[in-house]
Amino acid sequence: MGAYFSEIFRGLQSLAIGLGITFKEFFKPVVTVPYPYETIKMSERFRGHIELIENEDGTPKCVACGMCQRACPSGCISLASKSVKYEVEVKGEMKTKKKKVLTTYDLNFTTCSLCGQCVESCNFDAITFSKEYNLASDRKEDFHFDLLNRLEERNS
Amino acid sequence: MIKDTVLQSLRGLFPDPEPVVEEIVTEAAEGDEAEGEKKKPAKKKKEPRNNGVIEHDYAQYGYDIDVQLDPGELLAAVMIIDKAGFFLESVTGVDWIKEEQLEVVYDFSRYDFDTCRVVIRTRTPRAKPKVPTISKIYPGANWHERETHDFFGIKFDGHPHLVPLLLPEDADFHPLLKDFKP
Amino acid sequence: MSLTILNAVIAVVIAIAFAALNAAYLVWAERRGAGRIQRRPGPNVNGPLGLLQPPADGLKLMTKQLIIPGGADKALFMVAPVLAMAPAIMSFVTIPFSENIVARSMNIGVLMIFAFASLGAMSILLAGWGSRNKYGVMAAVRAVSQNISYEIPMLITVITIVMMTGTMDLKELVAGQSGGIWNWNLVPSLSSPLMPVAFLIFFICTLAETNRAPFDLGEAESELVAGFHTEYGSMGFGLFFMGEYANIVIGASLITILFLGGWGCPLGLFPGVWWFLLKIYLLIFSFIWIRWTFPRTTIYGLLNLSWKILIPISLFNLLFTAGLLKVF
Amino acid sequence: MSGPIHIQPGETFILNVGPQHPATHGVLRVKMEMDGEYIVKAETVLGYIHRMHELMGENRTYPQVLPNLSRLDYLGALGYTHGHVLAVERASGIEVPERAEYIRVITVELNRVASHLFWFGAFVMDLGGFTPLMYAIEDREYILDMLEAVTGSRLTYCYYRFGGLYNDIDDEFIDRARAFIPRMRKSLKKYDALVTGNIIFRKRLEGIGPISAEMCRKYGATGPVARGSGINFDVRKNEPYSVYPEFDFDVPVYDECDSLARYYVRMEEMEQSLRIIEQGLDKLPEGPIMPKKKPKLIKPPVGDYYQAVETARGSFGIRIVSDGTKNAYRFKLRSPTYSNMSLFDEACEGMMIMDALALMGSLDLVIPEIDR
Repeated sequence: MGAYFSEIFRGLQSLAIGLGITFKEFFKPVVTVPYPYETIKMSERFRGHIELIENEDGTPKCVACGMCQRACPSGCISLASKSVKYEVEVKGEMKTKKKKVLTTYDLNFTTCSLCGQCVESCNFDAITFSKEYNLASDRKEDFHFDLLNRLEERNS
Repeated sequence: MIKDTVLQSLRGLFPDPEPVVEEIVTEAAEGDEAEGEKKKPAKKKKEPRNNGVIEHDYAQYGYDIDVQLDPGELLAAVMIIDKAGFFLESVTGVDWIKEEQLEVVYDFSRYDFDTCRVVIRTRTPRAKPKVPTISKIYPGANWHERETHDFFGIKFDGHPHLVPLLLPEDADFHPLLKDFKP
Repeated sequence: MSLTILNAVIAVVIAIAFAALNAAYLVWAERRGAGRIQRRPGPNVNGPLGLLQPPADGLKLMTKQLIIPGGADKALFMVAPVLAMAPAIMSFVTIPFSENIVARSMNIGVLMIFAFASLGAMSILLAGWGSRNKYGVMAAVRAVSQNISYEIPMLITVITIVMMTGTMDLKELVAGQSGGIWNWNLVPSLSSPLMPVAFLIFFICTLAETNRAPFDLGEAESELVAGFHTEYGSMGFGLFFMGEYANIVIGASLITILFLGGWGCPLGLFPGVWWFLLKIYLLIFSFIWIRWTFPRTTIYGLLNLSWKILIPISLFNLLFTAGLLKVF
Repeated sequence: MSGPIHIQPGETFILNVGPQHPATHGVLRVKMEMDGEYIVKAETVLGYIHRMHELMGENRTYPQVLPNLSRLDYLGALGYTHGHVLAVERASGIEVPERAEYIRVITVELNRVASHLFWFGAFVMDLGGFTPLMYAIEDREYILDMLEAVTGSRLTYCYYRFGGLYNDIDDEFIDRARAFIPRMRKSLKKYDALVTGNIIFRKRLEGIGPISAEMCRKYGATGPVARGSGINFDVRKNEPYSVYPEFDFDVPVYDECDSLARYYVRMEEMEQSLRIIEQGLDKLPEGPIMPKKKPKLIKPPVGDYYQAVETARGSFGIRIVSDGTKNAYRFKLRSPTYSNMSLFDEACEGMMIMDALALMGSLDLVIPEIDR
């Protein structure tokens, strides 16, 4: 009989403790961010989708070596290049040299897993992560990024 | 040490211990090289590794005892393992397509601090893969064997419910076979 | 004659309006309250403080298609939500909000409310059975056994009070407690020393009768998906929802009338409807507070609580009070 | 509560719990044969989120598989990637700098706390209490923010590299981690008062869902499930890997075998993890985070390698059969919940559905990790 009542009493006591805790929480300030009206700043190392980095003259740093393409586990990077002849002055002479120029750099963001292997594999520091995170669309095509285009848009 | 007792009782499974023991000595001495030959017979020898017990260096391979035996002796070996108080880690397969064989690998480990990881392997012809089930001894092997059946098409003789587990119910393909084309 | 009918119609319309308004805004209050307890704001986008959320929800529910699952018993399926809402509204008719604000005063008001309240179990049973869903049937069976076993201690407690006061008229029950907090039934007196226990029992039973957490076994989201209203969408679901909240208001009103002195002020000053509303909303807040604090009980734990704890104690209380009444 | 069952022939019905059910936390399906509220027989049906990570592991080079591992278990991802890098390092004999290993341990333990926190919330939500989940998520958010600042992502980390780390931690991380420990201890006290002491909660778990030690062994259950059944097994202690031998921590073991014991184990594990983090921050050596000479291409020598680690859910094993090329010949993932879940069919027989779902919650399921 004593155990019966002590169990009831202890049970009620434990319930009261729980109620006390939620009551205290009731008066504490909210911790959420009202998302569309306020956003939080992404941390410095946040890995968004990739973005090309430009030289001082606005052209992409990328030399189209294709390392990122090979490193990508999901095969979402495709790039193309053409070789361009250009002249440089070496020891007072004009010499014609060839170099690869990036013509397209497509990122298929639908299959990208944001692992960052591409950025790591790049030996020329030509790609970086963007800080964009609220990307939403109901069309698949919106996530086929033409990074070269984006770079131009950023510069203009 | 549980390792020694298990080693002893597992060695007892092989009726003709002399050549096996010899091979163990040579293989253990040669280390990596021998392991290489055994695993990749395409390079030098065409024959797969002989049946027998090998003691391994835990630090290098992650397990202590490596047993290869015929499917017929599997249940006896698992019985020994069960008596010694091991638990079943996993069952899986490896497709050795060049040797026309499928290997079933059983991992066992222990709960106490007398650490000993045992790997039991058995090989079965690729054309008609069939090994006895151990789900009578370890009920937990039920799912693992079903999964191995899914991926490799190995028939587990006596398994109570050998239907696809991870693959769709009507799957008739075995994705982890090396000649699988999606 | 026609005037009485008109009176009755007006009373019912007011009752419906009060019930619907309360139901709608209690949902808002519940969500805001839950939000605060969980340290988030709750609905706050539509209108100031999110006050336009309930009309928006209602509009959404009304514009949705009512889907009747194949193989369901159509008649039962359609009638169940109505049965959830109608008795709740009917009960409002007899509840006195203050000395003058009462739609129809009856001398057996307590009986009438309990008669209507027991219909609530019926609607759950019909909904679960009629929707031809295994989860629904399981939930319905649970809810009915729960409602039956909690009606017993509840009624025993009410009998104790009726015995003490000698009336079944809700108005007279309140009148008997007027004058201040020391006159309330909640406060133990010489002839009824166990009244706080009776209050606690009645409170728990109200929670269980209204299917509120921690006794929401009829819904039991993590076990039975949504319980008896799994198959309901659109306004069918809306009616269940409103019925639930209307029942909560009735439960809170009953507690107020039976134990907390109705429209009387704790100090005996300015009695009136405001005191009544204050009391019921405080009680409703505590319902919300409890819901968002505790996990759900099990069905056997629930029945054990009723049959092994609440019924014996309330029976003892009844006999004890009867004895004391005889002595004093 | 398991009760006597008198099944009338033809009186049972099949209840499909899942694949879309609030209690299964994902796309798990349990086909239950029910007699009223009692379960007569249960059969778990898997594969709804099967992605064949093992085949991906064979088709991709070793570094390319790195992001896959964190997709196994999205709650405790770092533990799984840790297992992977350790396995490949063991196979190809890469030495890891001490600082990297310490940071790995700190982040793994942080992730373990985050995983257990989420489990705690979800488990109480299984039992019908919603609010503790929100409190748990608030604390977990702190960890995720911290890990995001150092790894760059919130759930599916790709932080460890063969031989070291992706990038070093900074002082800000250390400060935040130090601030986190007392905060978390305070929160744990709050959870204790709010949930552990609660009579409804205890009544629902005490003596419910017994899993005996022998059953654990037969099914290969590991992690908190085994430790709740009185088995003192923790890979961190039994087969020490990484720098765990240098830490002083206890392994909580409870003998009650019921759901409450499993709850206690996880709650205490959080405290132990905090201890490890504390020690790790104190002992954190200076130095590089990548080895000086790291092979450019990872090609482990021919062989069959196994590595077990203790993740938040139990012993995770990874077997790499290498044929000396840059792709693995066989890439086997032994996921702990797979074994833990396999005993559910037997354990829940004769239980009421609400208790069975409480038992399921106490197993700490992450479905992508079962299905792989």
